[in-house]
Amino acid sequence: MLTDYTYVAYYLIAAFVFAGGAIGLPILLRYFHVVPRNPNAEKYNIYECGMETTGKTWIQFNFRYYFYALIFVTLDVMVVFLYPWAVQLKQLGATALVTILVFIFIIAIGYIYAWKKKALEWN
Amino acid sequence: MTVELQATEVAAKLEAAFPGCTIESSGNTIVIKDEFALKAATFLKNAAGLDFNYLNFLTATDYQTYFEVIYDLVSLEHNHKLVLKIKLNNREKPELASVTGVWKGADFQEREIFDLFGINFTGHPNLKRIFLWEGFQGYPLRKDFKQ
Amino acid sequence: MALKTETFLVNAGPQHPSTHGVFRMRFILDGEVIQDVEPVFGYLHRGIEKLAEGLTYSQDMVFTDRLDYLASMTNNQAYAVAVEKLAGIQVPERAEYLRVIMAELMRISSHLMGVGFLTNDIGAFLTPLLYMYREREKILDLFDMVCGQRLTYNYMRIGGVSQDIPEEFLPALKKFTDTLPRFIEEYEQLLATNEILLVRTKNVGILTKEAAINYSTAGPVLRASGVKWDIRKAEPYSVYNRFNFEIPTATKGDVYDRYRIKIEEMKQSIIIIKQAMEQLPQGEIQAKVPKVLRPPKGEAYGRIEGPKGELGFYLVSDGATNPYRLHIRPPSLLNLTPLRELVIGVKIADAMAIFGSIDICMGEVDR
Amino acid sequence: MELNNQPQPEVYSDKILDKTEGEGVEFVKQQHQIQIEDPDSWQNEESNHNFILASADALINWSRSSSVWPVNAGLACCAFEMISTASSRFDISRFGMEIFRPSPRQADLLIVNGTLTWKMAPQLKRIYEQMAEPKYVIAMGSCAISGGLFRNSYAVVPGVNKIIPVDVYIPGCPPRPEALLYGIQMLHKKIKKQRNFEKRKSA
Repeated sequence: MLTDYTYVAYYLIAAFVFAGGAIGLPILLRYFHVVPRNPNAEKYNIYECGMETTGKTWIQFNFRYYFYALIFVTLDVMVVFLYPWAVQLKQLGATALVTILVFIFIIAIGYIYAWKKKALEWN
Repeated sequence: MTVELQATEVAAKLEAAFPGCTIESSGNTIVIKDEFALKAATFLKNAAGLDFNYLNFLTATDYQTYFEVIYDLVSLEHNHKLVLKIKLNNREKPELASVTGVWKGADFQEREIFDLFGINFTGHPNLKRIFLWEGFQGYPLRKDFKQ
Repeated sequence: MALKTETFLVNAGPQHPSTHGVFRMRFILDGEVIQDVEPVFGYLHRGIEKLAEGLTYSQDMVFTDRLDYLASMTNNQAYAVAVEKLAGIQVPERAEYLRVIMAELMRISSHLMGVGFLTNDIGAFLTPLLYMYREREKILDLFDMVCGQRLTYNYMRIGGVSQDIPEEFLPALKKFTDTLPRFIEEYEQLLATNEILLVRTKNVGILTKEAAINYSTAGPVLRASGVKWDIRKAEPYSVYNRFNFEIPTATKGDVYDRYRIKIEEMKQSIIIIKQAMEQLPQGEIQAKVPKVLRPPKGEAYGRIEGPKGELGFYLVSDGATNPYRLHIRPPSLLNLTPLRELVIGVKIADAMAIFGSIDICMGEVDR
Repeated sequence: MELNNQPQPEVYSDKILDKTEGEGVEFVKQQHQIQIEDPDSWQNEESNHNFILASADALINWSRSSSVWPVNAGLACCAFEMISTASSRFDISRFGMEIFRPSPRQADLLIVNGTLTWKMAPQLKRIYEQMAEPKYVIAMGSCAISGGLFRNSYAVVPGVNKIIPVDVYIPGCPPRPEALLYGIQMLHKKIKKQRNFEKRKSA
């Protein structure tokens, strides 16, 4: 049984080789002076259309952005759980359908609650 | 066809409203004293037959002994036009009332005149250099500007 | 319970993809809603009005090409009209007609760029712009045929035009004016019923009629707010009173109306060019103007209807060969005066669409 | 010349930031009066003797020169000739350059097109500094080369090479798109002569 999936190991190796190359190559090229190194203060400054940045950026944003992020995460996680179910729809039969519907219903309650509490209002 | 309003009639109306305000009027230009600037501007904008509601452009010229500020006024309904001039003899600290209250279009043009001529517009909401940077010495469009 | 939020300052600075040149807006933002904006000019201020006082009248014609570098022909025409009014020169018929043809071609090209960069700012990056460039290249070929330059033509002289048109110009112009309406139809299908464009431009940046007049805006911005004011009809200069064409106006004054006005004006320009081609008389193309022009003492204000609005030159002459004072009425700078009122309380993306619809050219704003 | 006491401006106008910007411009104006000599050092060096390094050089230079990405920084009239070159007729994408990066971080080439004024000089210098190495500069148009038509104006930098080192100069006002394409080919020739495996200040 297990041998059917050996090709997954090759993908794993390829992934590591690629990651190693992506990180190692610039370091290697920098060592061989192919990538020139010319640090100066202006280069490490923040780019803002050619101007110096003013004011601080760690500020208190409006809360509605955070609301949206929360609701998105809940629905996204739900979708992640639907994928394996959707792939094996035929073999799992009706019982899996009922459980999934219960699962969706629970998340829908939270979504409708947030909706009614005007979390999605974008004034 | 844009009618060039006869300056003499308009000067007569202006004299009626503010005696002693016009210095001379010829062709389609009226020259008024600088302390009547704001009053004349509001009068010309709201007067019944005139209603100059459109400030076409606003500029200044340096005639070595005095500055001259030129208002080119147009009325869009009656399609007639008039040129209002004001002479500023004080060269060290030229000062004039700002007309941004009457025509908001004068905002940037007055800042440009302040930037290039150094004429101060009292009552302008945001009077500072528009084209040149803050530390620039002198006013370029004056005739005695050294490079 | 509204939580206290802080604002932060962002520069839509001189080097920015959608500021049509080196223009800077200092935004104070609360999240993405703009609380306040301060336009900063001067990054292209070359002091043309000071330099122009040092050169003679015919030499200053060269500066006018660099003012609104998207519409050099109409700059030349405005300066020529002003100096001819000052010096009292009568321009021959054929030169007037050539000037009208070139000015209307320039208006089409400038509106193409206006609409192209507006759709660029809204989000359709480069696709409509490349369509518009295809037409503009045809117009630039026509100008290349006439005066050998693509952008800064220096084609018009005081008292006439520098060169006569070659024979192959009229057939090429005829072919262009026949095919352009079909291409404008193509843009209509591409843009006019496009859902995204409608949602992004309808009811955005509304400039009321009184505000448009009070802020002394001109051109498409003023006509989009419902004011029927076009110098070609209000004070017909050159031979514009011999053509019949309408002035397209709209009522609401939002970004969509300004876009619509530009498309309609392109169609009107084609009608004018067609009429001008038929009535094009023969004759010489340059009036008798002394080599060293010394206009009489005095002042004059000549104005034309440029693509961006009323472009005028205020000239004061003290009898010398160079102008004592040359002031340019910048339609782009005056169209920008209501920017602050239009943009406060709007999201950044809409602010860029509003700014794009006003269609400025930095050479004319900063002079 | 003290300012008059105008009413509390409800219009937002940041005088402190303007003052600091003004000082920046004055500082750059004092600093940058002399020409920065063009980075041509690698023109007359002969290529690497070692066979492996020479072919590695050729490969690296070929890959660098065939996809130079310009910064989307248009100053004035020449900007529209640059955009005409980037549009479908003169097609700069034949050289792998049609992607005009808005931010200097992702660009290799800064085409200075148009008149550089003293107020814009510190900003342009900052854009040049913030570009990633190896970076190249094309001075397009006579305004960038020597201030051109507006050379003796009070607000124009007489030549961009007073502010940043320039690799290729393209004369013309504005230069036709074909001239810009020829300038780009000259830049490619210049990049192909670069030597990569030595330790030295930036190319």
